Amino acid sequence: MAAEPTKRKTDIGPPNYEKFLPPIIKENYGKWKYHENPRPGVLVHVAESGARLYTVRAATPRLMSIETLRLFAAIADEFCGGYLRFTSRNNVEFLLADEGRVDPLVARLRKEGYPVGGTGPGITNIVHTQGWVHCHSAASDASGVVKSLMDALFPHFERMDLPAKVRVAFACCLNMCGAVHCSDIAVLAVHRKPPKINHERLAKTCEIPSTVAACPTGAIRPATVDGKQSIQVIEEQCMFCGNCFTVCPSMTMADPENDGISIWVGGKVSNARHEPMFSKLAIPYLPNNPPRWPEVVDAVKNLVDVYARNGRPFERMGEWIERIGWPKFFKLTGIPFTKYHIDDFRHAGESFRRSAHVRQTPEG
Amino acid sequence: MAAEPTKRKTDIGPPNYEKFLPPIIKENYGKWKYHENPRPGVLVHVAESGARLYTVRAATPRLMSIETLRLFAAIADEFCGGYLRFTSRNNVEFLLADEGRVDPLVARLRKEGYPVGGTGPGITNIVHTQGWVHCHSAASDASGVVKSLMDALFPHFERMDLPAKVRVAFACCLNMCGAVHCSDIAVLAVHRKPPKINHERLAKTCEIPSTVAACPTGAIRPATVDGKQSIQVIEEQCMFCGNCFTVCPSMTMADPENDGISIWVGGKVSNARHEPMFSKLAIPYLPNNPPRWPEVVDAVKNLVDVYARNGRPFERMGEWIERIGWPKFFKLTGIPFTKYHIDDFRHAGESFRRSAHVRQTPEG
Amino acid sequence: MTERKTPLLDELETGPWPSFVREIKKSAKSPMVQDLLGQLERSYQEKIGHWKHGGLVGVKGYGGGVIGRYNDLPQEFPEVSEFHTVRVNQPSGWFYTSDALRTLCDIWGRHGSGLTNMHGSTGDIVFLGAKTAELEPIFSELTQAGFDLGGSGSDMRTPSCCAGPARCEWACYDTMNFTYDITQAFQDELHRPAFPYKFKIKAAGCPNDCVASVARSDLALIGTWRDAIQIDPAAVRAYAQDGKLDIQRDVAGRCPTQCISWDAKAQALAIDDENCVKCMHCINAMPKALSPGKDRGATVLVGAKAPIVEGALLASVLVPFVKMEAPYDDIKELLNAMWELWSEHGKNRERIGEFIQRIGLGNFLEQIGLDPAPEMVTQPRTNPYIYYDLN
Amino acid sequence: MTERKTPLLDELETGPWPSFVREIKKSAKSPMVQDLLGQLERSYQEKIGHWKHGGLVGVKGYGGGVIGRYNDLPQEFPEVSEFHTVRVNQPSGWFYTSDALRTLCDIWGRHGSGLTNMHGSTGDIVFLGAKTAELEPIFSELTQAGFDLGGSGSDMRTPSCCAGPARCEWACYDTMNFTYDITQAFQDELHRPAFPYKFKIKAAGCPNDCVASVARSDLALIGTWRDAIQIDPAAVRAYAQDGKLDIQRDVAGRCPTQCISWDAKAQALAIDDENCVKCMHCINAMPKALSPGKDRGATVLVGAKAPIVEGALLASVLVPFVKMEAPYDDIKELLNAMWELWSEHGKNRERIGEFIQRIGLGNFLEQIGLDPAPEMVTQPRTNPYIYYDLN
Ligand code: SRM
Ligand code: SRM
Ligand code: SRM
Ligand code: SRM
Ligand code: SF4
Ligand code: SF4
Ligand code: SF4
Ligand code: SF4
Ligand code: SF4
Ligand code: SF4
Ligand code: SF4
Ligand code: SF4
Repeated sequence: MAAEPTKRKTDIGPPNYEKFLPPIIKENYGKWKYHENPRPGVLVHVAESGARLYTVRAATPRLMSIETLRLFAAIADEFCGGYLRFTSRNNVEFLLADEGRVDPLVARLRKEGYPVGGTGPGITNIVHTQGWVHCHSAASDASGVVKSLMDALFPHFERMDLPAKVRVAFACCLNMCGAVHCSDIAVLAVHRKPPKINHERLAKTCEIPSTVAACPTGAIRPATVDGKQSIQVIEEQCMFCGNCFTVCPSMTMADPENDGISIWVGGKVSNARHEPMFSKLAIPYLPNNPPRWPEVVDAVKNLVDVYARNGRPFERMGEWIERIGWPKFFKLTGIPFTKYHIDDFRHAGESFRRSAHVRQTPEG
Repeated sequence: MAAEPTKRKTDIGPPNYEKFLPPIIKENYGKWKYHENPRPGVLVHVAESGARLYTVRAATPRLMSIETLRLFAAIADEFCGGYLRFTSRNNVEFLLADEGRVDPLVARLRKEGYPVGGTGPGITNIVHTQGWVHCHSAASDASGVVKSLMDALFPHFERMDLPAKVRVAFACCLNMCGAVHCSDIAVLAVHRKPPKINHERLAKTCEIPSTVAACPTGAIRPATVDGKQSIQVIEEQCMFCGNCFTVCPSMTMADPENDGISIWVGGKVSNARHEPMFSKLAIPYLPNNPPRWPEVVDAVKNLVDVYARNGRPFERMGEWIERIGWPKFFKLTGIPFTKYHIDDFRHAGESFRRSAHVRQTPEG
Repeated sequence: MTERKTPLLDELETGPWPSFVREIKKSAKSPMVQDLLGQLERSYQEKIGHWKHGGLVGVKGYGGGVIGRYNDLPQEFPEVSEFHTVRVNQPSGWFYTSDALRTLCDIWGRHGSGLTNMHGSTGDIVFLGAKTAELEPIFSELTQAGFDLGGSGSDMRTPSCCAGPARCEWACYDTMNFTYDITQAFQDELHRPAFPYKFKIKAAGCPNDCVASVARSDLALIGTWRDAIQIDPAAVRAYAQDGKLDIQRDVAGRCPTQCISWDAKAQALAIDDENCVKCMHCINAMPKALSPGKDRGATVLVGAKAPIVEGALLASVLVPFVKMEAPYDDIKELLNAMWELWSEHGKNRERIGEFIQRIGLGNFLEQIGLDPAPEMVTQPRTNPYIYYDLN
Repeated sequence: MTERKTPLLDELETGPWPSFVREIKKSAKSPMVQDLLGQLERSYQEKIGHWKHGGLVGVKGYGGGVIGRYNDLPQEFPEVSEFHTVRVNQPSGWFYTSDALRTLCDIWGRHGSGLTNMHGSTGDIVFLGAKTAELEPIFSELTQAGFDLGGSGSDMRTPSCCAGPARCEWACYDTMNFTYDITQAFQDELHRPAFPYKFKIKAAGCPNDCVASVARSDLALIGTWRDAIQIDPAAVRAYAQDGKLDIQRDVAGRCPTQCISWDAKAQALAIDDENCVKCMHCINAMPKALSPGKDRGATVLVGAKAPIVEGALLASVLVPFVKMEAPYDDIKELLNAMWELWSEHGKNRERIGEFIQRIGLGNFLEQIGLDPAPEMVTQPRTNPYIYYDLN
């Protein structure tokens, strides 16, 4: 057991990053000239000084045991003086000054089950969330869907064989902790039934005004149910967002039969070429089918395959769809266009085609 | 006096247009091959049959005495068998089969004070409304502003000397009967003070619920004012649209000191190249200064001149501005950008720049 | 009767553009017009109008066609204390013969101010300034002469159209005939307001939209085609040789979908028609070489309007393509279905474009029996607030 | 303690992608993890989660940093009846030494499940599964080791940034230092929730935005430059000769403002920098030949968020360009001004992006003392509903 601290420390903030930077980075900090991506998962950053920094990027499941972190630490000690980092998409990166150690490191990581890749025009780690592993709000599991998807998409992690980066993200409810809303392919778990209200507990557990205010569509009204102060939900006005549940535990959304997964496409974050874009609805619903969600995996693979065949170099999925038009997208992917695809929230009208610019379908 | 009709006719609808078509049109109806625009105001439509229809387009003030209509009729009889038409922008067009009559007709029209022009990349008649001549809702006069503007813009009516068509429209209140909302240059008269309420008459003249409902921003509340059923206006919520006045005569908007004119740019209707666009705010307010509104005339001339110097062939004003960007537009025109230019109605957020795509201004 | 002094208005008689003041004075023998001049000069002095609302007026059996107008200075200007507008339904494409014009002038000269608008913004012939007592006589003489009133109030407004096949090589359907047919077919809807609000129809023969239908009509019919743009290679070469037009920069370069390729050496132009959005630009630029395809019809759009109440709207695609053949039954069925739904569920003064946004385009389509199509939107929804329907 | 049977989860141990199930099992000596496996298998069978809300938990004096978690099957899985998340503030850019990592593992091994997320979506080190009693010990050992908690609840959330100058040639400011500095400067705002809702800050060194700041942060700082893109003509020629890249089609042709001209003969590239919107594409495509200008700083954007409540928002431009120099006083003043206004007038659970839309960007700017600039919008307003202020 660690000795109890003499005085309780607070508000010290994170450690200063400088302590964690390898010498080659300290020396060339802010003085990088260009980079190369000689092979998937390996980056070389060349400094004005001529110094060359090698980065080896390996996959992680994000949910990791401390045993794995100790393993990474040991590998870092063995190959690169103990210096490593994680990426904004939860991969791990080892930082080497010595080119000769790159191949052995790549081999070692693969052997340990943490394959190297994820750079360039391909598919990297899936930003995701807690799911059934830890969150009360989840309409599906996160880790399981991600594992199933990455097993299927794995060739694109190890190869840079797509027109451009394809960013895939997963969120297990509309809170979108994975910030899936601007991804090339967003996998979003959804509820499809109004909240079940526990009128017994509601008054005790929930603040009624804030519960009413939580509803984006105003579907919640205060009500007295058999004597008790409670609320009622106008079911036709409910679009199952679950925001009421977030503020009021006595309104549960989860429903084994009807929860499932929706798929969204064509979002992006970078400013490269096209401005950042939201993802748009491609498939309104697929069933929850653990442990491997085959319907979801097939749907995502289909999207990636169609894009791979039709996209042009540098063209992100959303840019490709804008070029060919949405009617063609639905035709190529074989996805039916339904009333669910037409926006009907606040700014719906902004998405209507307000011109005669129509790609016409020749007769027959 | 006309003899009283024997039986009262109703629901007969408009006369059949066929009675009014000249023989050359009847013969080549729907069989036109191409057209030319040999000179401003003169069009030649060539039919598959080889027939050539000459159109001579002359300016009208739209507000016309029957004496003028009789004059047009006489001219039509003299030059083209009595066949003429009016355009969707209120010009008059004479339809000739005989090329030889074109020049004399042009000369005659000019002599009568109805100059020929308005075709091609230039400025044609200004779509406008009633103003003080006939409407209760007007924040300015229509005919006077239009006359003052067209006198100043006249060279562009007689010459085809602009990058593309410049459609100018005028409306005397936010009802926008001129449908100015999609014009290259929209001149829109505005009120800037909340309605003055006549509580005496209100209950008698207005239906209170529909008056409350008329307000786009919910600024109107029912209220009892010294005993009488009436309404009250939350002035901070009023943006002076005048819709309440439209449904309730006892809420008057007109205000000699504060009424005036706003100027909007970059709208278009055609699908050519860019999809149709709304006009955007350029100048929030200029004073009402009859009889010739010099401030308004100067502002519009400035817009046309800057566009004439900077636009490229086929580029409508809105397309030009999109190419150079709004910051440059405000710089070139010398118009200050104010908080009024930033939308704050329903879908305001849709107009925010949601990316880092910024044309930066180099230091100094 | 003394000539009115109008120093301010007189300043508007000069200048190259035809003067509305001169027009008014041309009719100044009418006492009504004398008072109009006086009241207008007063407005120019005071910077304020002098018209006001007043009781509804009209002709027997019609709810629309006349706009009641009264002034607030009846003592000073008694002759315009009643100064109503009569809207007369124009012929398709605003074509006239001199005789027809004179007939209208005769009627209006006998019964009104003699001032007109040719035409009103909706398209009607506008008789400006009639007294209440004259309305019935005007109406009966008009109908005798074969004319009828146009729309006003919450009715179907007077439809209008571009010259189309009468005077334009690009007309993809018969705008003139369609407009005449539809106006005749819906006379009751035109004369007897029974909708939540006004409903306007405009017919444009091609996507140039010379009647601004996309901005100004609740139902816009914009001519278009489904097959390939017709190219005359010889004429293309002629443009290239003549050299006034930079085909690469100004034609291919301005195609919104970049679906034109220009081979400068071969002086040949190729179009990827699958990606052509029928914008008309290349055809506009090279009218002798290019023209719309042969399989023609119209795109039907719905819901354009000015700002009041919820903000201005452009029309949006309702039917990507429809053949436009008389008697236009599909359009008439569509109109009846929309009107029925809107009349039942629309709020007072809610235009159909606002109504659709309130109930949702998806629901609207379902109600009127149209299938959703991706052509109706610029993109599918981005927000996850989906009303899944599990029943 | 009996090994749990997890047939469904076991199926997720196969396949090329590293398996979270194997990770969980690596820590399975912990009884908590045994029960976690059991409960998770149960969820896989039943297709439903078994976690629920519960009383707030945390460490003394802090309002944030811990997410309370309880299960609804305490009888079956007592060891995870309390299974809280501890958010530990990561170092800038997620850089570590092996020693630092081991220290974290030691602490977490002693007091929790031994399961982590490296990292959470906001950027924190996430310790997954602690009992209430362990929270204080974890905290004191972390602080002894030089680590502190991250944010949760209605506070400033843990800021994060891209590797920036540490590992990228395109960093236009020091994202690592800025993030460290701002996190230290606002410790109170981070640990003691006092805002209407959460407030996230993300720092990206250039417009590629490798931390998705434009989509995921209430305040996004995106590196950019004001002067000309730096061009190395020799390197440009090298790309042309090497021939793998079609410079006309894939570089110039994809420039969003078409401000690049490529002279294939001279193998020279020219940029009209006045119209460059700093999108990074050409630089991304030719990293050896092009680089951002020398006069560097950041564009400040505000208001990104996920859908709840009013719909998702991307961040929008608040300051078109700001120099980013320590101690970043202007950014700190801006933050204080925004927080003050938002804290006073924001509704409960109203993100600042929603707040700005509710009160109007123009008013917001006025309140925090910034001048309106056309760079903040894609276009000026189109609706005429202007709140003229004549007082
Ligand atoms: C390591 C990391 C930043 C970090 O501090 O962690 C990073 C590093 C680099 N990014 Fe990134 N990006 C990283 C996340 C992102 C993100 C954020 C995200 O995905 O959530 C984006 C925005 C994605 C989007 O637009 O949706 C991102 C958009 C880019 C782009 C723009 C790509 C495009 O065309 O849109 C570039 C430029 C390029 O790829 O040529 C870029 C380029 C780069 C470069 C080449 C920058 C450099 O010179 O070092 C780095 C290697 C690229 C590569 O992986 O192929 N990076 N990059 C992140 C690695 C994530 C991972 O493990 O795979
Ligand atoms: C006569 C008229 C239709 C009618 O039935 O009355 C008409 C007639 C023609 N229009 Fe139009 N347009 C007429 C109003 C319009 C309108 C409506 C409006 O302005 O309110 C528009 C939409 C304007 C807008 O986009 O805001 C319109 C947008 C066009 C365009 C597209 C221009 C563009 O590049 O955006 C063309 C194509 C062209 O000019 O090359 C066009 C082309 C033509 C052609 C060449 C068609 C033809 O082959 O006959 C006709 C002569 C053009 C000219 O005047 O230069 N017409 N044209 C209208 C004349 C109005 C006037 O008196 O000046
Ligand atoms: C006469 C005319 C203007 C003109 O000088 O040409 C006109 C005149 C009036 N319009 Fe209009 N509108 C006229 C075309 C339009 C147009 C343009 C169009 O139809 O293409 C519009 C915009 C398009 C649209 O419909 O949205 C238009 C949008 C309005 C509105 C706003 C409607 C809306 O939904 O935003 C009102 C207010 C209302 O309906 O209560 C309005 C109301 C009025 C009233 C009746 C004022 C009132 O509140 O009673 C005006 C009577 C003026 C008078 O004293 O004669 N007028 N009005 C046009 C009809 C002549 C004709 O029949 O040909
Ligand atoms: C742990 C984490 C997901 C993960 O697996 O990484 C997470 C987990 C939760 N988020 Fe989140 N959010 C996490 C990053 C995000 C992000 C992404 C980001 O920060 O870049 C977003 C979208 C961006 C944004 O902030 O808008 C996000 C948007 C939300 C929302 C919706 C907020 C909104 O305004 O739309 C909620 C609902 C709420 O705040 O009540 C939420 C609420 C929650 C709660 C606290 C659920 C709840 O109602 O109590 C989750 C606790 C799960 C658990 O049991 O541990 N979480 N949350 C992320 C924080 C880890 C970390 O600190 O690093
Ligand atoms: S997305 Fe929803 S379910 Fe998933 S972690 Fe976030 S709040 Fe929980
Ligand atoms: S789930 Fe969403 S829409 Fe339905 S009641 Fe709850 S908050 Fe309202
Ligand atoms: S725009 Fe307004 S003032 Fe002008 S005619 Fe129409 S309603 Fe009357
Ligand atoms: S003028 Fe417009 S905003 Fe003001 S009270 Fe009347 S309806 Fe409301
Ligand atoms: S809309 Fe088309 S068809 Fe009609 S006149 Fe204009 S160009 Fe010709
Ligand atoms: S009509 Fe328009 S979209 Fe079609 S090819 Fe011509 S320019 Fe391109
Ligand atoms: S955001 Fe820009 S500076 Fe930061 S890592 Fe990505 S490319 Fe480099
Ligand atoms: S950075 Fe983007 S906008 Fe600027 S020149 Fe390069 S490609 Fe064009």
